[in-house]
Amino acid sequence: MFYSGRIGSFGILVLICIIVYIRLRQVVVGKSPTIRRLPALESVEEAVGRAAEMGRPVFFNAGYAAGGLTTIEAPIIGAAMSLLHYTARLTARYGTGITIFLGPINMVPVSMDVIKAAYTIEGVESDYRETMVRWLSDSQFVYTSGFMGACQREKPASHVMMGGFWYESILLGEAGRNAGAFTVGGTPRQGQVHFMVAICDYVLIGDEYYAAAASVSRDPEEIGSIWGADDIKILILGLLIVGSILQVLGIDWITQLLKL
Amino acid sequence: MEQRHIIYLLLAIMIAIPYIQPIGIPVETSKMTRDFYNKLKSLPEGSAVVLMVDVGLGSWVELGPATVAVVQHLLDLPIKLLVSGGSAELPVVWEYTLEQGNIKLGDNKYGEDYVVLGFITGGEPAAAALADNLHLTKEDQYGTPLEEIPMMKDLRTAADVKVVLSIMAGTQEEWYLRQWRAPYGTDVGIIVSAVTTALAMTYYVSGQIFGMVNSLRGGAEYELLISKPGKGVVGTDMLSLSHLLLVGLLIIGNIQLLYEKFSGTRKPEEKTGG
Amino acid sequence: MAFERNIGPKIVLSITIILMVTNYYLSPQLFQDIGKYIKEFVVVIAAVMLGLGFINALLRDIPRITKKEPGQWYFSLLTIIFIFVMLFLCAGNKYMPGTFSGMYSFLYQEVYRVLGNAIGAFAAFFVFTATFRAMRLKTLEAGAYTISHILAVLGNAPIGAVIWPGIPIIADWINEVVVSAGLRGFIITSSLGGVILVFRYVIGKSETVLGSA
Amino acid sequence: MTDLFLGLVLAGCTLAFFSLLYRENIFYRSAEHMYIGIGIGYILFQGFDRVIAYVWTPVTTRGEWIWIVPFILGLLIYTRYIKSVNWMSKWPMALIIGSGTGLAMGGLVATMIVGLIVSTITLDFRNVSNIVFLIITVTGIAYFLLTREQTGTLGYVTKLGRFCLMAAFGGSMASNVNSFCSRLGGVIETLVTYPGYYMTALAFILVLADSMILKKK
Repeated sequence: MFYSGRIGSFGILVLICIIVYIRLRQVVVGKSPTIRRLPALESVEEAVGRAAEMGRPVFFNAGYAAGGLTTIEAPIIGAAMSLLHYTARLTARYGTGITIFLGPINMVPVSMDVIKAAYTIEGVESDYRETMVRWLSDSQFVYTSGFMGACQREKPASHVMMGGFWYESILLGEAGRNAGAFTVGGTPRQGQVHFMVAICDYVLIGDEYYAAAASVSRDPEEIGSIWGADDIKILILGLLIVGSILQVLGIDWITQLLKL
Repeated sequence: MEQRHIIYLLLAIMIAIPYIQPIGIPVETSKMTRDFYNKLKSLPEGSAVVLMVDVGLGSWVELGPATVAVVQHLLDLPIKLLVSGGSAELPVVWEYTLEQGNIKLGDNKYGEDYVVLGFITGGEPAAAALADNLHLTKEDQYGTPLEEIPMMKDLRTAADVKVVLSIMAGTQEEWYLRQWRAPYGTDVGIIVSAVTTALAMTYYVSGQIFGMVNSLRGGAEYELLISKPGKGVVGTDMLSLSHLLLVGLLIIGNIQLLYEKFSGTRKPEEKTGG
Repeated sequence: MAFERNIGPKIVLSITIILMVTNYYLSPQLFQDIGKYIKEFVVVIAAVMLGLGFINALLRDIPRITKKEPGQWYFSLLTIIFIFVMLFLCAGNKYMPGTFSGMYSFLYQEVYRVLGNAIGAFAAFFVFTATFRAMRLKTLEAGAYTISHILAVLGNAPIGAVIWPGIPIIADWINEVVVSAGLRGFIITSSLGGVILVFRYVIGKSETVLGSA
Repeated sequence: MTDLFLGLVLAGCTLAFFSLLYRENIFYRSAEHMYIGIGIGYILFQGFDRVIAYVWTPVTTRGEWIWIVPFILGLLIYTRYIKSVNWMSKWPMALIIGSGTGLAMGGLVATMIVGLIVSTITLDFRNVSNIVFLIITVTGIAYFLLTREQTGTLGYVTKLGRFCLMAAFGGSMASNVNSFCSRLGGVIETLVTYPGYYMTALAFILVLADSMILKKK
């Protein structure tokens, strides 16, 4: 029935789902965890406020993400869409307008719906423009060159970079900085986070990115998933420490269990 | 003339020097390149190797020398080579490899020793679909149906393939670990852009990947392994000069910081990463 | 009305995810075939969707041309022209090989390639200015960030071994231990975040990506 | 003749993009808009070509009618421009999002969580480096605990975790610098050798002239 070598990870997957589901239910009935402060998430409002003061646009990037929603980067884009929704609601409230630059084509319809929904919820659906979503091409470098030119021409006041960046993170980020943009970033991708730390004024690294997306998503009880994630991290820490000690003592039933 | 313009100019000059006048700083061969080379050399006769081109021409500059060296090595070995890939620019990259690298085909015949399948878009699902069915594209890059190609007769799924190689600049190695090595046991080797070497290193260190040719430097090493020096070797001089410049800039930047701290003329605090 | 607009798509999303997970974990041929068909269906849908981008590009550039937006309309015209030139040349290259193949190889294999290389090369310029600005020994963490970067950079180039034979050894140790271990903790937790987000989609919390206005 | 002409045109295109390093100008803007046009045109044709290869050929030659289903699902996405039925576009989008996220849910747990835990536990801890490896991994994970205040002992652990993460970022960034410089090297090679250096000289003259004119203003 099962592929050999994957039963262990299927067990872990089910365990993750159970723990998260319990925590979600707890939040629905009123108990809620205290989430550590995420300065980068709070600075998004500061970025949009700065754009309103200076009367210049807000640019948003979700990255090339290896081709978008059909790839394993889909969860990263799902979270990016929550953060786009949060940013779009702020720009609707402050009236600065927002422009998201896109590579992968399958992100175009989702981005349009997300921004339109944000503007509708804020009651200014008339301000929504289809051209707020700029698709440049599925090719990573064409998308990058279009953004770099737009940065120099339109001089954005703020640049929010949240998503699955690949080679282009340094290009998009530095192009924004050269145009004087206040840059807030975030990515769970280990290949690009070191650039975001160098470029951005505030950055969400790793799981902070998913936690930020959960805390601003449209279903308020999704905060419970951060709580569940912490429980699983403690479980993983236990597995690592106990597993290593047992391994040194020659007892390896933990690894056998995981490798089942 | 802002500070950044000065840095751009300095970098351009330091990189241009070796191309005008090569210096010849010595290059050692790293373990991961030798592992890659030895694995291919040790393949039994007639075993099938799939070369996946997962980068476009944009990466040719960095991965070209390594690609040319590996393809020349594969064609010299008595193996069956299948070329496919996730990049829409596969046909162009393949012609470029043969043309720019002036690859010697020797007695390799198309359709018997090597074949170029069409590219497959769609990321990991497509790589998985190709593993399940090597005849996924139904016809090769030049339009001839795969059924008529002699070497494709007994090559049905990834189980018939000994080694899959990926020329990559992202995290494609995980596609092949998950969709080729896990289910079918095909060994995975990669020609990788230095951008993603650190990530792929975890899989090489844990033994899931048998070898890695790491960008231009790896290309220079592989050229020396098959004793056919080319663009890779010149490139490593350029790496030395540009990296020396970067370290110099970082040191100057921090001396500037210490000078400001002690002479009390500190600029307003710049927010660093949160 | 809420079913077609909101609940239906969410159910399709949940079921697709569950089927893809079964395709990964369960070996019976049924689950493999379902997974195979989903994967190949998505490849076709992704191809059919490309026209949407065409409309998005036209919606952006055509008004700029018709309204003669100063300083921009002739550039937008340039884009539209090259879209059709490229479409025509690609069709010619595939279906009528030989006609205009010189123009196709010039535009795609030379100009498009060279422009891609140029954008790729920007990264070197930008990484130099970004690290020069960011890598200052202001805090303990910034110090770790800077020192390990300098050592690893020197280790990556042959010059490192020339300066001091110890550098490549330290650089390799940094790469194999510090980078691998640091990123391992990072990968495990961020992958966990991704899996939990997908679980929220399975139980229907996909309001943002599929929710109606 | 054509090699000289081709070399000059290609060097011109490269310098048109590099001119953005100086400032945004007409050369960059025209190269950019041409590049976007070529990019969109090429990708659109690839989409058309894929539809022919994956739908039209199998249906007409082998009668596999199944491929009509994804074709129609793909067309549904265009309904988002028709107000009354734009909800139809959500159904194929659900399938697309589901395929990627479903793939991630399977793959991530097996290789990126369990796989990495197992390969960390089974390290040979007689070697000191592997003990340091475990400590860095554990403190790195501890740093990402988000619902507990980082004070007391957890404070020290997360501080060490953050320190190691930043060291790891510094180290992994170095391999990127290596790759970027390699790419720039290949491009600059075309600008400092025949026939590219003619265009490079021309570009420098233009930049000097332009900066003098701007200084006068």
